[in-house]
Amino acid sequence: MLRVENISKSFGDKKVLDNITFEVEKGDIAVVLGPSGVGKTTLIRCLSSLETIDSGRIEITERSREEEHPVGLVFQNFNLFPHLSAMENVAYPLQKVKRLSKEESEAKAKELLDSLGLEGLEGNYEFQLSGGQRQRVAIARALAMDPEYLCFDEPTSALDSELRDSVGETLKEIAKRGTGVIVITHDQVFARSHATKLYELGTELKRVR
Amino acid sequence: MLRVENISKSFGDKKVLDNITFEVEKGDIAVVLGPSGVGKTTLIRCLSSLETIDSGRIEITERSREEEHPVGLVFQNFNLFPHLSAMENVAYPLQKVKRLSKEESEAKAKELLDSLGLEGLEGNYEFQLSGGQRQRVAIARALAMDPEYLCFDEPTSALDSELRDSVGETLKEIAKRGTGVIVITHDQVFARSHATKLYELGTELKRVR
Amino acid sequence: GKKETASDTWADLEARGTVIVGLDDTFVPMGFKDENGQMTGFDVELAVEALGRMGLEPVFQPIDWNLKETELSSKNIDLIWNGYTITEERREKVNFTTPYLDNQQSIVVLAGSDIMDKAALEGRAVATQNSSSALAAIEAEGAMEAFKDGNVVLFDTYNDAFMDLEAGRVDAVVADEILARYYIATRGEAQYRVLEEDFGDEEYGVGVRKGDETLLEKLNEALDAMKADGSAAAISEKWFGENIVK
Amino acid sequence: MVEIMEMMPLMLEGMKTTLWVFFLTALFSIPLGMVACTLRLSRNRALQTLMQAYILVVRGTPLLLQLIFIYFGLPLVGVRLDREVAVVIAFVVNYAAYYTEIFRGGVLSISLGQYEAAKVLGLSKFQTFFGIVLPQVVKRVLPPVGNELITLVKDTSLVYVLGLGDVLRAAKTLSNKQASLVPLFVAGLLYLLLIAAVTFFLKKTENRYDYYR
Amino acid sequence: MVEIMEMMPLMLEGMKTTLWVFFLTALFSIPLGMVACTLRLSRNRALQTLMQAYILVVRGTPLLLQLIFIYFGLPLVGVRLDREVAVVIAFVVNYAAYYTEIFRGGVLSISLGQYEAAKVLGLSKFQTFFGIVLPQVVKRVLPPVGNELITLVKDTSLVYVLGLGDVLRAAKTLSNKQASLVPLFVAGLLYLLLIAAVTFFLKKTENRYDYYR
Ligand SMILES: Nc1ncnc2c1ncn2[C@@H]1O[C@H](COP(=O)(O)OP(=O)(O)OP(=O)(O)O)[C@@H](O)[C@H]1O
Ligand SMILES: Nc1ncnc2c1ncn2[C@@H]1O[C@H](COP(=O)(O)OP(=O)(O)OP(=O)(O)O)[C@@H](O)[C@H]1O
Ligand SMILES: [Mg+2]
Ligand SMILES: [Mg+2]
Repeated sequence: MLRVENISKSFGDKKVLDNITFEVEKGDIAVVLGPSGVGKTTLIRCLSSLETIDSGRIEITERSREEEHPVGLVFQNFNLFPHLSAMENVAYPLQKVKRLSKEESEAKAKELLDSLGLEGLEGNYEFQLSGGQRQRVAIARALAMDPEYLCFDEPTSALDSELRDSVGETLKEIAKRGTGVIVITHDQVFARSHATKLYELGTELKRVR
Repeated sequence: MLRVENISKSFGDKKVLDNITFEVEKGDIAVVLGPSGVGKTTLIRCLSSLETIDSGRIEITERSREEEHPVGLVFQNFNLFPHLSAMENVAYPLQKVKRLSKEESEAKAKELLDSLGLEGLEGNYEFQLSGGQRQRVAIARALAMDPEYLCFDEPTSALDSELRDSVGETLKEIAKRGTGVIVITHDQVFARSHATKLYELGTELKRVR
Repeated sequence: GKKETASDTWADLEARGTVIVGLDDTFVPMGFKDENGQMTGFDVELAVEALGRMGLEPVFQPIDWNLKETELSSKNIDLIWNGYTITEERREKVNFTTPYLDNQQSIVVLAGSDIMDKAALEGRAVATQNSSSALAAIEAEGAMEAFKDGNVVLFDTYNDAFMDLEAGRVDAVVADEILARYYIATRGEAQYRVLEEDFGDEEYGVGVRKGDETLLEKLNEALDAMKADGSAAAISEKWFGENIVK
Repeated sequence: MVEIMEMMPLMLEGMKTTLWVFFLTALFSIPLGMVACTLRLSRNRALQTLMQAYILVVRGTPLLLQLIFIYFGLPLVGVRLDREVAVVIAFVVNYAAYYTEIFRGGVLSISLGQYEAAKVLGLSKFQTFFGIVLPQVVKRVLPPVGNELITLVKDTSLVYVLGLGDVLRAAKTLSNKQASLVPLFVAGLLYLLLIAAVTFFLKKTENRYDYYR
Repeated sequence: MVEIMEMMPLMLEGMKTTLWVFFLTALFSIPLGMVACTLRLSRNRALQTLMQAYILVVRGTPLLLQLIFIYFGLPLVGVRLDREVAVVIAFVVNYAAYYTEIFRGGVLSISLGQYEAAKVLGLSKFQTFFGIVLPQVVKRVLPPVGNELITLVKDTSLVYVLGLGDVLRAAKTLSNKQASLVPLFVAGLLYLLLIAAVTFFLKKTENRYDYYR
C-alpha cells in the first residue's frame, strides 16, 4: 500500500500542498481531478521522490520486490531522451535496470509500442514524433519498467478519443495485474469510467467516490 | 482570406500531407480534428511558414496590415522563453514588434494574463509554472500580437473544463473582432460548440460541417 | 639556497664514461642542431675535443636557457657550455673554468645610419635580446636612461632584434660580438655597420657544479692543453674564420 | 624576503602590460566573436566558408607567429603598426576565433522551438538573436568562456616577441640575473591572483544567470 | 625550395615530439576531465571544494611553471621523473582542468527533466551520467573541446622547458642559423596542417551527432 500522511509542500512562501492524506492500494486506479495550477503535478512528483516534502510522510508497505524506484511516473511533458530512438527510450532502461538482454528488451519494447499504435515508428527520435506519439512512447517507457505504483500526469492530453480509450484499457489491465495506478486528468469521462477511487484536489484533497 | 491549395508535405519518404485544400476567412473558427500522428501539427506549421511545403500554395488575400508574420501560432509544446518571466514572454514581442513602450506592453500583458486566470504569476519563469499555466502564457503571448490569422495546436490539452470554456469564449471573441482562427483539438465538445467550420484530417482533409 | 651538500661526482662520471653537457640548442653558432638533428657548433666541437682528452664522451642535452642553473644543480646536466658569460652573480651558484673566449658587446646600426658613436644613441631606440649579457652590460653602464623612452627594447632572440632594425623601428642593436658577426655574415655584410665603440668586454667560461672540483680541474687542464697545441685555434678558425680563443 | 621586495618594481611594471593586454583583448574579442558566430551560422554559403577559413587559419597557427606576421610581415606591404596596436589586433583577431566556436556550440544547443516561437511572433533575426538566443547562450557558455579568459591571462606573456615587457618576462630577467627560480614562482603567484579574480567574477556571473533553468 | 628541403629532417624529428605529446594528452585528459566533472558536481561539499581548488590552481598558473614544478620541484620530495613522464603528467593534469569546466557547462545545460526521467525509471547515477547525460553533453561541448584540442597542439611547444625538441624549437634553431623567418613559417604551416586534421575530425564527429536535435 502507498500511504500518504499529512504531507505539505511549499515553493517559497506559496503553499501548494497543505496536509494531504490518502492511500492507494495495489489494483486501485486512483484518479485525481482538480483545476490547473492547484498542485496535482506537485503531488505525484512527491510520490515518486522528485520533490522533497516539507512535512508528513510517504510510506510503501508490503513491498513485493526490492527495487530502487517503486513509484514510476509518466511526465506531463514526457521527458523523452532525445538522443535515443522511440525503441531505445523503452529498451535502454530495461537493459540497465532490469538487466534484460538487448534482444529481450527490444522485443518487449516493440510489443509495448505496437500495443499503443506506434508500429513503424520505433526508429524515430523525439523530434520526429508528433505530440501524441511522444506521449505514447513515454507511457510505454513507464509501463515497461512495471513498477509497483505508477503515476500518470494527464496521460491522454494529446490523444484522440480512440487512443484515450485504448490507454484506459491498458491502465485497467495493469491494475488488474496488481499495479497501483494514480492518474491525473482533466478528462471527466475518462475519470468516471475508469476510476476505482476518485479524488478532487482543491485547498484539500477530497474523495469524491 | 487564407487559402490553401493542393499542398503536400513529406518527411523523408513518409507523405504526411497529401494534396490538402481549404480556406479560412476572417471571423471563422476552423476546427481540425484527426487521429494522433496524422499531420495536424504539420499542417498549421506549414500555414505559419515553419515548414516548407513540397508543392501547392498558401495565399493570404486582402491583407489589412503589412506585417512580417500574418499567421500566429500557439505551439503544442508552448515554446515559452525560459529566461523571460510570464509577463516578459508576452511583453517582449509587443515592445520589439509592435513598438509599444515598456509600460504599455506590460499593461497589455497583464490584462491578457489576468483574463486567462494567471493573476499573481506574472513574475514566474517557465520552470515555476504548472502545465496548464504554461499553456495559458503561450496563448496570451500569441493573442497579444493580434495577428490576422491565429493557429492553436490543442490549446486546451492541459486545461480543466472551466478554463476550457473560458478559452473557448476568448476564441469566439477574437474571431468576432476579425481574426481568422484555426484550432486543432481532440476535444469533441469544444469542436462542436465553437467551430464555424469543422474539418477532419485523415488521408485527406474532409469538411464535416 | 646555498646548501652545503656539494659533493664531487668525478668517480661517477668516470664509471659512466659520459658527461652531460647542457646547452640551448637554438644558440647559433655556439651550440645548435644542424639540419639533420646533429648537435654542432663551436662550443660543441670544443667540448667533444676537451672531454675526449679526458677519456669521457659528451652527451648533449638541450635545455631551456632560463633553467640552466636549476638543471645543473638538480644533476640533470653536469656542465653548462654554451657561450656562458662569467658574472659575479653566477659565480655564487656555479664554478667557472678559466675563460676561453673574449666577447664584446658591439653596437650594430644600418649601413646608412647617422649614428657614429655611443653618444649618438641618445634619444634613439636601442634593442637587444632579453636576459642577455648585452642587456647586463648596458644596465651596468647605466646607459639606458639616455635611450628613447628611457628603456631598451627587448626581444626574445637577436633574430627579431635585427629584423626590427631592418624594419627601421629601432635604430641600433647591441649584441654579443660573436653573434653579431655570425648574423651579419649570414644576412649580408653591406647592410650593417658595427660602431668602433662598444659596451665593454666579457668572458665566456664553462659552468661546473659547485663541488665538482676534480671535473673543473681536469677540464681546465684539457682546455689549456688545447690552447697550447693549437687545436682550439683550429676549431675557432673553422667557425669564425680567425682565432679568437684566448 | 628582501630579494622579493627588490623584484617588485620590475614585476609590477610588467603587470601593467599584462593587464592592459588582457582587458583590451577581452573587451573586443568577445563581441567580435558573437558577431563572427552569427556570420558563421548564416545561410550564406560564401560567408560560412569565409568564416571557416578565418577560424582554421587563426586557430591553426600559433598566436606567436600571428604577432610576428602582423608586426614584422605587414611592413613589407607598407603597413607599419606600433607595437601596442599590433599586439591588440593580433590578440583580438585570435581570441575572437575561439569565442566564435564557443558561441556556435551554445547557439546550436538552443532548441529549434525557441527560434520558431520568435519567428511566428514576428521578431526579426536580429531581435531573436540578441533578445532570445544570446541570453540563453551566455548562461550555457560561461564555463568555456572562462577557460579562454584564463588562457588569455597567461597568453599575454607572448607580447615578449614584439619587445614588450610583461610580468613573465620581468620574472625571467630577474631569474637569470639572480640565477634563481624564485622570481618565476612569484610571477606564478601574480598570475594566480589575477586568475582567482577572473574566476570569482565568472562565478558571480554564473550566479546572476541562476534565476531560471 | 632547397632550403626548405634541407630543414625537413630536423623539423620532422621535432614533429614526432609534438605528436606524441598531443595524442597522449588528448587521450588521458578528456576522460580525466569527465571524471573530475562528476566529482566537481557531486553533492559532497568537500569534493566540490577540492575540485574547485584543483581547477583554480591548475588554470591559475602557467603550464610552463607546472612543468618546472613537476620536473625540478618533485625531486626535492624524492620523486624523480623522466622528462617525458613529467611532460605527460603536467599536460594531462593541466588540460583535464579545462575539460572539467567545459563538461560542467555541458552537464548544467541538460534539462532537469532528463535526470528526473532517469531517476523514476530506476537508472543509477552512473547509468544516468554515462547513458543519458554524457551523450547529450558531448554533442553540445564539441566546439569548446575543439578549441582546447587545438590550443593543445600549439601548447606542446612548451616541452622546450624540459629540454625536449619539438617542431617549434627545431624551427627556432633553423631560424637562428639561417638568420631568416622562413623556418618559423614552415613550422606554422605544419601546425596548420595538424590543426586542419583535428578540425576535420571534429567536424566529422559533429556530423555523427547530427542525427537528433
Ligand atoms: N518551482 C516552483 N516555484 C514556484 N512555484 C511553483 C514551482 N513549481 C510549481 N509552482 C507552482 O505550484 C503550483 C502547482 O503546480 P502544479 O504543477 O503541481 O500544478 P498542476 O495542478 O499540475 O496544474 P496543471 O493542471 O496546470 O498542470 C502552481 O501554481 C505553480 O505555479
Ligand atoms: N521531422 C520529422 N521526421 C520524420 N517524421 C516526422 C517528422 N515530424 C513529424 N513526423 C511524422 O509526421 C506525422 C505527422 O506529425 P504531426 O506532428 O503533424 O501529427 P499530429 O497530427 O499533430 O499528431 P498529434 O495529435 O499526435 O500531435 C507523424 O506520424 C510523425 O511521426
Ligand atoms: Mg500539472
Ligand atoms: Mg500535433
